[in-house]
Amino acid sequence: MIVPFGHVLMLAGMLFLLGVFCTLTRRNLVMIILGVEVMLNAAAIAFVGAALHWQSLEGQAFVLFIMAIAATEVSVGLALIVYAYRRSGSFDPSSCNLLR
Amino acid sequence: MIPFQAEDAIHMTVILATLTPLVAFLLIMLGTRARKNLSAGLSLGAIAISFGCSLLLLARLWNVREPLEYSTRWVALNRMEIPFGFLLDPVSLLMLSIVTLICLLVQVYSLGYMAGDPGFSRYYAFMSLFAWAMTSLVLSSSLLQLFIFWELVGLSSYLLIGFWYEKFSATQAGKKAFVMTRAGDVSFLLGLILVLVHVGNPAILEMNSLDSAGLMPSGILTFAALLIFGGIVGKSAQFPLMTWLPDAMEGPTPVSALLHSATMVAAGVYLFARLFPFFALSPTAMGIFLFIGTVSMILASTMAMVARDIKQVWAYSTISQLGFMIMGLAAGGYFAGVFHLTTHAGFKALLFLCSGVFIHTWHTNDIFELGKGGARRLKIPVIALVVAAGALAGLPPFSGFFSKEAILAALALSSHPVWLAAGLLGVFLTAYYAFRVLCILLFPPSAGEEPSGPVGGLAPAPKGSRQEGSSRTFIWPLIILAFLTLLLGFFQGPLQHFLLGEGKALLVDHGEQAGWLPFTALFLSLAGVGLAWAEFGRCGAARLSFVERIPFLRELFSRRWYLDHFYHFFVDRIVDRGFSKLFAQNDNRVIDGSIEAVSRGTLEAGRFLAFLQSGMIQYRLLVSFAVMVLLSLYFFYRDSGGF
Amino acid sequence: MPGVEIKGALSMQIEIAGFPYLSAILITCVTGLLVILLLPEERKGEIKWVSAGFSGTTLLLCVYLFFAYDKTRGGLQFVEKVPWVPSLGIQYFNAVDGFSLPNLLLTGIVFFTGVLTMWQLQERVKEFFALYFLMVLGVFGLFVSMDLFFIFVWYDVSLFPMYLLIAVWGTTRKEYAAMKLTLYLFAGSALLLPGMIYLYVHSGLNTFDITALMQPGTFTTAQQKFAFPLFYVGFGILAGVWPFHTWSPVGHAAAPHSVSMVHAGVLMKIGAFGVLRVAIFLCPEGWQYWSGVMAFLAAFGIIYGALAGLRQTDLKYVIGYSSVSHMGIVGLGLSTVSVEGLNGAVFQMFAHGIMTALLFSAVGHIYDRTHTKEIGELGGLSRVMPVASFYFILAALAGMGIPGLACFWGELVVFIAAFKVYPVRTVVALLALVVSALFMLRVVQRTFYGPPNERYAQLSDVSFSSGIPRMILAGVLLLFGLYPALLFDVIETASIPFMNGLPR
Amino acid sequence: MKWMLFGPETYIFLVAFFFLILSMWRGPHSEKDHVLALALSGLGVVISLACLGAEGLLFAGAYRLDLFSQVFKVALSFGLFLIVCLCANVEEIKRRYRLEFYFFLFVCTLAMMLLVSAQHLLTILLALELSSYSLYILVTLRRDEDMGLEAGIKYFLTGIFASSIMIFGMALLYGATGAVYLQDLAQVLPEVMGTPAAVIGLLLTFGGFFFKLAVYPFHFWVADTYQGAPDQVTAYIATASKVAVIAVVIKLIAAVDQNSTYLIHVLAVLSIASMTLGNLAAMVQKDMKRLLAYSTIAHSGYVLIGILSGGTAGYASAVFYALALLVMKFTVFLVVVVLSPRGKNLEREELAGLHGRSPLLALALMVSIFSLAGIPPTIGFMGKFYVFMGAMDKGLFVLVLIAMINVVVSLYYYLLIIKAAYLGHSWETPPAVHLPQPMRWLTGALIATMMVAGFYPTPLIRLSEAVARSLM
Repeated sequence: MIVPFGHVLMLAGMLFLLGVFCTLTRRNLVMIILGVEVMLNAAAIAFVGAALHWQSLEGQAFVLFIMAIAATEVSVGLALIVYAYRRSGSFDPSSCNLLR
Repeated sequence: MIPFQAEDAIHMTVILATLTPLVAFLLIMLGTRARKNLSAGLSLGAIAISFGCSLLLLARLWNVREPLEYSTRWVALNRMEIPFGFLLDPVSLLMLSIVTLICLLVQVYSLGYMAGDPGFSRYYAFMSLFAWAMTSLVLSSSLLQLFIFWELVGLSSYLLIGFWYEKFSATQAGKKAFVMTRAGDVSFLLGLILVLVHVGNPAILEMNSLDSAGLMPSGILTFAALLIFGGIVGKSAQFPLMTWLPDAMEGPTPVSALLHSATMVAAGVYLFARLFPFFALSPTAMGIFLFIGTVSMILASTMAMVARDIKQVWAYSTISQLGFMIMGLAAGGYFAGVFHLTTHAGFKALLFLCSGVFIHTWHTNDIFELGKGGARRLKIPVIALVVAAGALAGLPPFSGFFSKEAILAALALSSHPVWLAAGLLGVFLTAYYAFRVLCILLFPPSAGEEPSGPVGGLAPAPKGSRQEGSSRTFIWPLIILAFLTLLLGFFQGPLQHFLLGEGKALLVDHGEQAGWLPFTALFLSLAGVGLAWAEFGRCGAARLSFVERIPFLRELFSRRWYLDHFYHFFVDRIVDRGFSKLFAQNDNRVIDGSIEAVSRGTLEAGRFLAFLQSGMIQYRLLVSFAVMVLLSLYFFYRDSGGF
Repeated sequence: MPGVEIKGALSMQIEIAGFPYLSAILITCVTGLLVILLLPEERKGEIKWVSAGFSGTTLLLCVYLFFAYDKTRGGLQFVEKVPWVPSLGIQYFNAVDGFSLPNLLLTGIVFFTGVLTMWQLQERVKEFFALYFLMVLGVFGLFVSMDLFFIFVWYDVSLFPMYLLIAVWGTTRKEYAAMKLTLYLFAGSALLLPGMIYLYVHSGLNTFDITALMQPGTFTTAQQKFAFPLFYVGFGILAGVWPFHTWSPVGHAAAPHSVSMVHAGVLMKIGAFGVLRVAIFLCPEGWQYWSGVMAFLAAFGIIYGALAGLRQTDLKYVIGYSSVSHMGIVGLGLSTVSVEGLNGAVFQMFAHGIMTALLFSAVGHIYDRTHTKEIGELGGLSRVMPVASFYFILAALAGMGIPGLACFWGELVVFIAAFKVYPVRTVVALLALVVSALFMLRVVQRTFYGPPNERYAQLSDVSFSSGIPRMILAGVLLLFGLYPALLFDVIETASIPFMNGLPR
Repeated sequence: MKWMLFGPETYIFLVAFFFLILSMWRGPHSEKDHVLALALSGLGVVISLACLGAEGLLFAGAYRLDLFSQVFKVALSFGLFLIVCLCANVEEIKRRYRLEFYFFLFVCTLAMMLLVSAQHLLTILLALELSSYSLYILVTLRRDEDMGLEAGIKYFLTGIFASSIMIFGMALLYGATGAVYLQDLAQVLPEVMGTPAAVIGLLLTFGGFFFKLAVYPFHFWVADTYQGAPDQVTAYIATASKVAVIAVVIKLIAAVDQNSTYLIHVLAVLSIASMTLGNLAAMVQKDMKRLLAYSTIAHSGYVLIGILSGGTAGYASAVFYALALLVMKFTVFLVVVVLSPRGKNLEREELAGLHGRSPLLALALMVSIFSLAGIPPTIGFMGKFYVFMGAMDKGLFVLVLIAMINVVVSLYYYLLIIKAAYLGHSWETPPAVHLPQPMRWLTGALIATMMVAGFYPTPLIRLSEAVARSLM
């Protein structure tokens, strides 16, 4: 393996933190979902690296399923958000304040 | 100890003597409250049987020297056994006879006095309860048993003082009497426990057998004696627990005659006599008793000098005479004390019963008004009153003279002449206030001569009530008691023989009596009588006592030396508004307050947390993430040796 | 690890000697409860008769047990042992000894008289008696159980119906009082449960059987010193130990009469009994270690309760504070570490239970008629209802410790025992006798004496039938006051062997 | 033959599929659908019971059948059945979605069943996601769209955030150990327990489950979702879904727990935080479902105590607690569902006068509430007791003490509910509640179960122990 596993993890970790940052700071429902997508991708990178590290295919399988999950997430999430946008006319997460 | 044997005739007699009043009490309470005559009959019958039995016992055991003790196990605890039994010895037999006799006479007297009262049956029930408790107290064989009946006597006293429960002052007086004697009783109980802890079984004979000195260190013994004496102080209304007795006069007059002069209050002195050898083990304690007796006697006499209420005068006089007895006993005059107890029971009951006749007739307690009302027209009561007052003042040939002489003789032998001087002063004061009352009653001022009497004299009593006043149930007890008062003094010799036996002189050798003493005492008595006559009796007298001319003393005496003020202050300010308020508020503010604070705080915390929960989505995600990060950091922290 | 295998050679088999009387008591309660639940709400009369019948049956069983107990043999009798949850070492283990027997009798008496006291109830009768039975079921269970787990279960069973009983049928500030009382008492159980499991785990015996756990050497001294306060405070809250007593006046004042009767009469005994059965039995060394503190709290509680009661204006508050004071006497007895102390304490539990039940029963009658408990509004009741007044005064006299009534003996024996060990604390406690006399008499004077109040002039006195519960209680009070040996002999069968078995 | 082992899952899958087809085939028919769902879910219980004894490994060891999984499958199908019992009249879901509602309910149950048997990280992940997504949609189905939507969005966002954290954690775990099967993990982990990657991976992996379990700090969705979701869905989340998650957390921790004090500390902290927060916040709630949501958080904390105690006893206690929760939570929700005013949430004060309107429901509420509060002799008490025993065995005295204090705090709001039901007098007395006869029997049976199992828990404890042993 050319790239050491540690470096892959580092990359994944940074990407993960970026995703978290996006999720936590952007006041937009779509961007939150995007941030989560980035986090998922970070996990996928880590899986790929680990799969290489351990020389097993299970990590790769994980990546495939993560992609599927991400797709589901976007479809369900966007459906919800679009629905919400139609009702409230905003993507602002702070408009979700009915329940307390 | 002799175990119970059913065939023992004496024993059966004792049981009969004590238990019949209880049976009467229970029967009246349970069944015959509605039927007054039956109730009174039951009660009278019971006490008559009791009296008969006690006479029988007295006769049977007149010459028996060894005390008889019967007892049975009542409660047995691991290391403590509480026996129940009777102790028959001269003192208890004598006391038993006095108690039953006066009980009987007073109950007969009450037939007339209480007639028509709605609580007639209840009255006789309580009287029976008292008779039972008192006789059992007298015959108790152990100190614990004595304490139990001591309390019951207090209870019946409470019930009888507050007999007219709709009258505020009566209930107040009952409460006061109970609580003040209770204070003494707690001290008694403590002393009892102290004895119990050290000696084990507080049988009276064992306590008296002088072995206790070996079992208890002398300091503890003195302490125990003092604590037990506390009970005596409470019950016999000695200084400083004396003020309940005058208030107790709120009860019906026969009750005052029976409980609060002749018998119940004398129980304190009786206890002293009962445990005389035990107390005598501690000279220090005896010295203190002497002091307290003296103080009580003087204080009460001074109070009696200014009182206007006839029953109050006799109440103070009771305190003073009880103090006198205690002086005698504490000075070592065992016989003198008991003898005075006996004579005092007779003449004091007589005084009260006579006063009762006046009160019943004129419905007032004020001596001036009674005098104006014409008290002297009631011949027999007046004669009896004179006899009794003479006895009280210590004039021969009445019984009081002999017993007082005995006590003074004992005092003369005590360590310091000051006690004798105090005793003599007491004699003077007693004679003065006794005859002050007599003079006021017998020689009312003629019209227009009244300087300080109450405004608006009393209308002369209607004929009917006067008729009632001299009815037979009133008269016979008076006559019997008057004769007793006349004669009892001459039985000093036999009594002394009975009580002390031969060669069993207790501490005081009566042979060395100073010759001048009787004459001095008699002179002082006569001086007191003379002074009273001069101030209240003779024609044109000012009807103002020498004490009343000094405002300070008058105030001091008539306010009972401010003792009540002190108690009032104590109860009201320190107990009620002090500790009680403090504790009640502590409950409300501190304990409940802190609990309230905790619960309120919890609730507020919940509100705050719930508020935090409703934040925007991203804040929540941030918290989730941050906590996970912190938990991960904890791993590194821990790993680096933090834990 | 608990639950894996059974350690030790403890017998885990059914062991029932003769007819299971103790279970019979419990089953009677349960049956009564079910029957009441099945009766329709409208048939109030039947519900009351059913309650009286079942509670009367339990009373008879208790009386039978009291006299059938073999005093010469002593120890645990009427043993019923059935494995319940074997893997956790829980047994259904019922037995009585000299400590529980008086309490059992007390519960029977108060239970029955309590039902009779509530005869006038019209509102939600069915629910009331159902909850009442449930509460008493817990009390009975606790007194007969010898299994730590079941003791806890019964403890809570007896407590939680209290909430509704007070909150629904109560009077003064009832909802506040109910909540306060329930939380207070369950806070106690929050200490009990950890303590209980702590002992279970550290015994290594895998059993909750008290007889097994109390064997000397089961717990180290340090463990006992640690566990004792948990139980003492946990149960002590229910026993009204100062300073955890403030639920008691509030709760008693708010509760309906018969609940007050059971509560002050029996439930507070549960607390004291729990201290005895659990804390003292299982942690005797902890007991000896902490006894000084116990004595202090008890003595202070005695005088404190009496003094604080002096200022109360509500009849039931007064009784509540007097209960605090009297339960302090029980605590003082327990703190002496002596046979006499235990004797006196258990006797006082019994006596106080009867006395306070009588007080509440009498107050209940008065409240039913006058609809007030404020002392200031009452007065002169003696004229209107002499019999009701008589019972109250009798109970008040018992509370003051008048000889001839049962409380005297408890107090006397406790004070004697305590004086030997803690003279100063006992003297302080003894002063309370004066204060309690003062405040009891004050209440009697203001409520019953004085000129009769016209407002109450036409009120009826206790009729014979409604006087029955009070008659029973007064009779018991007198019986044990005149012949205390009846009770002391039973208690001694437990206290002497127990103290002899203690390591000194 | 092996397919028989897969019986319950296959059956539930077929039923779900059937409902999918049905939803396309014809429009909804409320009553018929309900009876159908009731019958089918009832049959599901029977089939799960029939497969109780199944044991074996499926799909190359990714799927394991043992007593543990089968008992939980029974519990799940039973939970499903109970929930379907409540669906006689799902007012809060539009008529046209009713069939989809059943479809998602069955799919979710299927996912849960897969979850309790899954042995491979990937299987676990997939099962978890499947159940989550079904729930996201179920929550949003509410007729009151604002509420349902908001609940759905909040649930969804928290969920995907937690699951992405979990996936990243799995990646780290996989990176550190190279193992994806739980049994392999159990073998490899002790060696690498000291490395940050493994530990943090583990922690993050648990994050996803904590989200499902509603443990602090992933509890934020609970209150809003419970409040916003249709009552039946809330009941489902609170009962069946919780049971499955508890099972999987037990399984995971049993696999990886090598007596690591770090893990115990973390779990203890989370447990204390959950109970305290849940109980404190519940005290001030007015909405019944929101109140129950906070109480759920607290209960998750109690369950964690059992799980972190470890050992057969600890896991057995957690299993017991899960089963107890199923019954008692369901009973409360039964009352809530029956009493909920049309289209609105039930307020605590609206319980007023319940004892008069329906004594049976009031009794059910009281017993279940006391059970939740942990007062003997109810099943809830036994659960707490059992859990505490395990913790004390580990020497966690302080934890037990804190938990008990929490119990007292929780008593406050539980008593308020009872007070409302038994004391409150509403101004206009609502009519008596009409309860169909079968529901009466169900309610009675639930009450009896809670009481009897609380007083004589031995069979249930035996079962829990057997379940826990099969796990080890």
